[in-house]
Amino acid sequence: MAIIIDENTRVVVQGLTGREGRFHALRNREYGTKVVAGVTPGKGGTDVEGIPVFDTMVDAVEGTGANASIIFVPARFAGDAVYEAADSGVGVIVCITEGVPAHDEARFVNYVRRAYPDTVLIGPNCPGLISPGKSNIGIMPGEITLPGGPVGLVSRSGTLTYQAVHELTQRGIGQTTCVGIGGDPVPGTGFIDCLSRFEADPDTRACVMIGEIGGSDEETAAAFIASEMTKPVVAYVAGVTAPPGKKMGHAGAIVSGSKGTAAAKIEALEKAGCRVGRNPSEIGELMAEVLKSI
Amino acid sequence: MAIIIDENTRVVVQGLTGREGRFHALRNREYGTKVVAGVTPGKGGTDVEGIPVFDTMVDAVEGTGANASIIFVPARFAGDAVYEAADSGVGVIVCITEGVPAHDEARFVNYVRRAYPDTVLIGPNCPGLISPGKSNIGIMPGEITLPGGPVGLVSRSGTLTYQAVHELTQRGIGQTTCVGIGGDPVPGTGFIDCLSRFEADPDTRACVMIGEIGGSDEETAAAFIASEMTKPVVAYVAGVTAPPGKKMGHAGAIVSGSKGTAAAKIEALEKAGCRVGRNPSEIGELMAEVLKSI
Amino acid sequence: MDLFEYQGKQLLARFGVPVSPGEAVDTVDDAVAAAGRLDFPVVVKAQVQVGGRGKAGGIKLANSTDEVRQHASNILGMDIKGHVVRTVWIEKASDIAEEYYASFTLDRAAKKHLGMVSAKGGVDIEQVAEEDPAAIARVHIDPLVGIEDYHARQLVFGAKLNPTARSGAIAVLKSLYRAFVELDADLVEVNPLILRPDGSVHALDAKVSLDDNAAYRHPEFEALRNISALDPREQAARERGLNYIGLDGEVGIIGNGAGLVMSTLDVVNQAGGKAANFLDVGGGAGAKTIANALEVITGDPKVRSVLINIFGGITRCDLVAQGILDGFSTIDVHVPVVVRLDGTSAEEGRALLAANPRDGLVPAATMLEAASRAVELAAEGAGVSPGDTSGGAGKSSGTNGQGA
Amino acid sequence: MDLFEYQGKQLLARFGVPVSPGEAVDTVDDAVAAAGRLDFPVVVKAQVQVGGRGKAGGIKLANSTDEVRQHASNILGMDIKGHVVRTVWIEKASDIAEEYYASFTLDRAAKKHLGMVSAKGGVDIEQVAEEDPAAIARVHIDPLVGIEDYHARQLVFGAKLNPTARSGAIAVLKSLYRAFVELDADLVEVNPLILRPDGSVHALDAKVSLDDNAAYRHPEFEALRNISALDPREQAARERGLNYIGLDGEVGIIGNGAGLVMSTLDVVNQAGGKAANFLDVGGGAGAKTIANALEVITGDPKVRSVLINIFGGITRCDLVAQGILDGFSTIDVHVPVVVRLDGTSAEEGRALLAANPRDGLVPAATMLEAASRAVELAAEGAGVSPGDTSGGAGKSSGTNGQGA
Repeated sequence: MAIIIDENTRVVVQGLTGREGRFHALRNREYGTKVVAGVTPGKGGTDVEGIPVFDTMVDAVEGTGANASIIFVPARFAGDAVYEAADSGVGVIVCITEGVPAHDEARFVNYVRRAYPDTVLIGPNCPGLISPGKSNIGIMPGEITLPGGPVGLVSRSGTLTYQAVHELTQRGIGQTTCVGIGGDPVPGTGFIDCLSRFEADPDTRACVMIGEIGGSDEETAAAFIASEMTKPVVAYVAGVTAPPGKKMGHAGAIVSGSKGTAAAKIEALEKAGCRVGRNPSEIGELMAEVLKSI
Repeated sequence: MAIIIDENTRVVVQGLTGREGRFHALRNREYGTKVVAGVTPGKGGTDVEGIPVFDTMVDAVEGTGANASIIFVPARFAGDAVYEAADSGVGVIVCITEGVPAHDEARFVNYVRRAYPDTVLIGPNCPGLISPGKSNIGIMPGEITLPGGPVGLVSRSGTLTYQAVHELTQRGIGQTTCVGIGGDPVPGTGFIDCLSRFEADPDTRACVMIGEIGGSDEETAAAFIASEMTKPVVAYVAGVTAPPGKKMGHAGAIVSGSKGTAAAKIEALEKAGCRVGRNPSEIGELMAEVLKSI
Repeated sequence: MDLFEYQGKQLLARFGVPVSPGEAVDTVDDAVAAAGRLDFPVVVKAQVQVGGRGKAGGIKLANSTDEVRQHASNILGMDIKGHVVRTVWIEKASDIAEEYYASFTLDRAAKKHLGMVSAKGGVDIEQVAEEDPAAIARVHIDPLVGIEDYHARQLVFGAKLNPTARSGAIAVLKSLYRAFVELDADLVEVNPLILRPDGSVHALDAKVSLDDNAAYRHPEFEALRNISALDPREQAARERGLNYIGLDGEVGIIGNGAGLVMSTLDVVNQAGGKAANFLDVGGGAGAKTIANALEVITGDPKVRSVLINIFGGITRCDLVAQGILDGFSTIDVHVPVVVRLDGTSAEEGRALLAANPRDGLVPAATMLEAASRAVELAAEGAGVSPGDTSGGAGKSSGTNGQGA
Repeated sequence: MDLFEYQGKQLLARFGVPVSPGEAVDTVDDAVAAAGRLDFPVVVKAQVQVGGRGKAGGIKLANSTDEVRQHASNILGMDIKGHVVRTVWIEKASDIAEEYYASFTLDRAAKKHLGMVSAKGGVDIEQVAEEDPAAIARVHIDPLVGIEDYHARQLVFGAKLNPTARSGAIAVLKSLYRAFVELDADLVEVNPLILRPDGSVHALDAKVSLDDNAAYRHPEFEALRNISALDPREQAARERGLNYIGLDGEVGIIGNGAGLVMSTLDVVNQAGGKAANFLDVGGGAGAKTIANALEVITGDPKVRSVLINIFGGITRCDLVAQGILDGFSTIDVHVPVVVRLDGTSAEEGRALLAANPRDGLVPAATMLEAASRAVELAAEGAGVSPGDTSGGAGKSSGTNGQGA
């Protein structure tokens, strides 16, 4: 099993006819993902390498039975695309787009959570997610993953996620699902959403959680791990040497007050019983140890 | 038993120090309602006939353990009062205020439904509700009701509700709860919300539903009655002779298209198996017959 | 509050909805002068708040000053379904390639805003809704979110508008929605919304209905209120702050609460009579309000009897009784007044009336009895028996027998 | 983007937040002239984006032209915690009865807007938060609903502000919130918000941080960007569209993705070195971007070695390799460059580098090996061994041994 997406996931690509949308949609399809439709207003009726294009999400969902969407539209149209996806009834929305204004994000994330409590919004500003061997929705390189579990991975970072997956795969440790939740101020899906799904997933035996400086999501997740998780969690937090108070590319990565430093996060996670790696390589090493012990 | 409110309901009065708020709060308290607090910004620390006044709803709820509120503030402040009540955590909000702009109403009703799915908002522009012998929250004359059931009553109209309750009481038929949902375009609570609660309430054996021209709420309720209600429903619809397309005081009472006429509503209710009275008196007569037959 | 086309267009234009230049005028001379400032051809359009103006001859194209004069003379003063035309709107004529329909209103059932667009515009949209519902694209908009581009796209693509019209229609829809929300409108409707040969999208008509409850935050509403269009009885009632609608019957009605008043109308009808009006004194009416109501009702020459039906909640029946007595003292009450009081302070009210009998003041114990008596008295006043009143639906029914 | 006090105040004033009249000036003469236009007493305030200006002597009251001249001379050019004062704000002085704190920001955990008010203003609010958290009233605002009066009331009553200040503070809070939302601000903060003896409430300072992601819909943002305040390296990077932050070390860093770059900084630190910068080329960087990044990094005189750490996702490693080779061809790469490529097209990229060897171009197989090599090479360039670099945290650690 896997969480959120699997072989039954049928994806619409919002912005399929754009450069990035087309590139990643075809790459996802090549991986085995069921990419069933695209949406580009005004291009309904055409196709991209056999993928039919519709004018609206409603048409795409009606026409193809899609149950997920991935968004590649420019930042100024991302909010519109998320609302459209949510209202079309798909259960999973993956918003890759980066640079979305935080106020827009705060609005549409609250809208989706409230109006469609069962819909999973991942991102914005995220690499997407992959259930190895089943479905890859996003921009992660599928070839670095290893199907079959037993590790579920959740990460606020993009390329650091690849690095971590790579470390696992190189040691022969497979993954159930790897979720890049993105580092924006108001991610649609957080650590806890994913950890609780991993906890409930019978094929996931252990988790990797990758955080970074800024906010207090790692601390909150640590509290959840301590009280709710029976499965072991290996963690890593980037930004130990980042200068405080400077933005490091992610809007989210601002050290705020006493919480938010990498040191505080590592401490909280260790207190919650996590093994915390000092660098990405140690994620793989620690996970290998953990798996031997359970 | 009763629905929505009972002897454990503890009410805050928003706008207690105003003329209407004071009059009805004292009247409700005299009836036996637990009126535990009032809210008037800037008058915190004072009291109205022994009812303590607070500056904010949060203070009132913290200070008195209130779990319901009734709103008597002027129309332009009603939205603010509803949001404040909802955020304060009370589970029942009764908004008596009439003249609330429809666009405000549409926003706060959606907010309460989404953000607090378990909170019951009654009104605006409604007479409130009464569980005879237990609690009276609103402006209904408690003395016309008869405690002990077995009838649950729900009505879009104000004084017509009194008339209907009066007809029941005069025939010795008691009520579990009488809810005046109000005739505004976007009522917080509708017929179906109340009917489904009556269906689940063991002490309610039959229902009275009072509708009027405009909208399609009666038709939708008829479909619900046909498919979900096991308890008999006696109905009445006002406005058979109302000229089509004219506003009859209630913003809601606009005949719109083929639906919305009293004739269409009566037909739908009769098809759904309801006995429909031709005038308020017949509500009492029909209910007496119905109760004999079950 | 329903606006005239010209008022609606001027409001919509503020929000960026493209409308034609024009002028609203009340006289033929002003119509000719306005046409001269606009360039021919122009359209002369009757300003009445009722559909079917075109079929009734209330919309005419004019290619010359003579034609403007001729059409304006015909249309001003014209009676369209009971509405007398007092104003015409002279507008620059538009070339029309296609006609669409567009509107925003509130969907009570869904508790959301509802946008509707159809490629079948320029006709009776209710007929389209019945005969070909699929021809109307509908989209719900969450009032807390407001319109996003995709809502407009879904309407435009869903209605299969001409691709040429798409971007123009999307822009108009966004402006129209903004007007709907910011004006606190119950309805904004453009029918027809036209595609012009040059590809632009343009509002050729406008129906805007404003929410009176929001008037306090729109000082501009007051100027839009067209007092002259009101029934003189409605005008008198408005001046006294009463919620009144004039009807055609002979039994004047005063009640508290819209539902109870509507029900009273129905019961009067069942008793073989016909109501002269709807008058809701609202909650908490005092003596002064009741006396005012009595004054407005008895001022209506068609009224042969008055039925006062009060069920007290906030309203105190003793104050109502006092108001009735005050009315009898200060105004000429020349028709019988049947009074039914129940609820808050009813006993005190009834006692007050009993202690102060007046000619023509008839107490009644129940709503049905009151209706029967009022219908009987109206018929007596008119010199006919209840069953004969032309307004009655012929259902004099058994309710008559239920009187005290 | 963080604004200076004077920029923030001017923006907040647009939304109705009351601020004192004032002028921003760059020279002592202009300061004197501005004070002359304002009326004494005035306050001379250093414009730097760092707290603790007052304690550092950057805020002074002046009662005369002489005093303005003296204070402006002292403050202009002053170094406050590494920030050189280039601008002073001359403002009419205010009488202060009480000092409060007010702000709006986004609470990431709650996914809502957070308003905070304290009666303990004018001091370090983070200290108040730690020592007396109850002294800060907090209220969450749903972003889809926005501020309602009760939010403001809850803040004002919750913080137990002086009753005299209530209505003024409520008005300021509503304006401040509107500014927060309409400006697309990450933060609006007024500390102190003052109560004046006349009962009015007034913003005596302003900290506004704008969301760069929203710049596309705020053309005015560009004018507020203070280029001169930037590190010259950051300026060069900005001109090339690179996400760069200057640091103090000797190992230049280029990576893709903020998380990976931060992790690279950490690993360099663990290897006993210190990063000279943070540079994220972002997703999908092509050869040109990589060459540009190399140019910016090697232009930094402190840099002794460069570490390029790429894990390809959207980014293709073959294009990165090409960009590195292009950089070596077009610019003077005078320091060793360690390159680690993994992910999309990594084999092609590595092959390309292997086929085109360059002096000082050092391939590495893993991130840890790359970090160790870069630290070693930087130390060699500086003539010291890794353990000696003063910047290193002394943790040269076992990671060195993990190299290829």
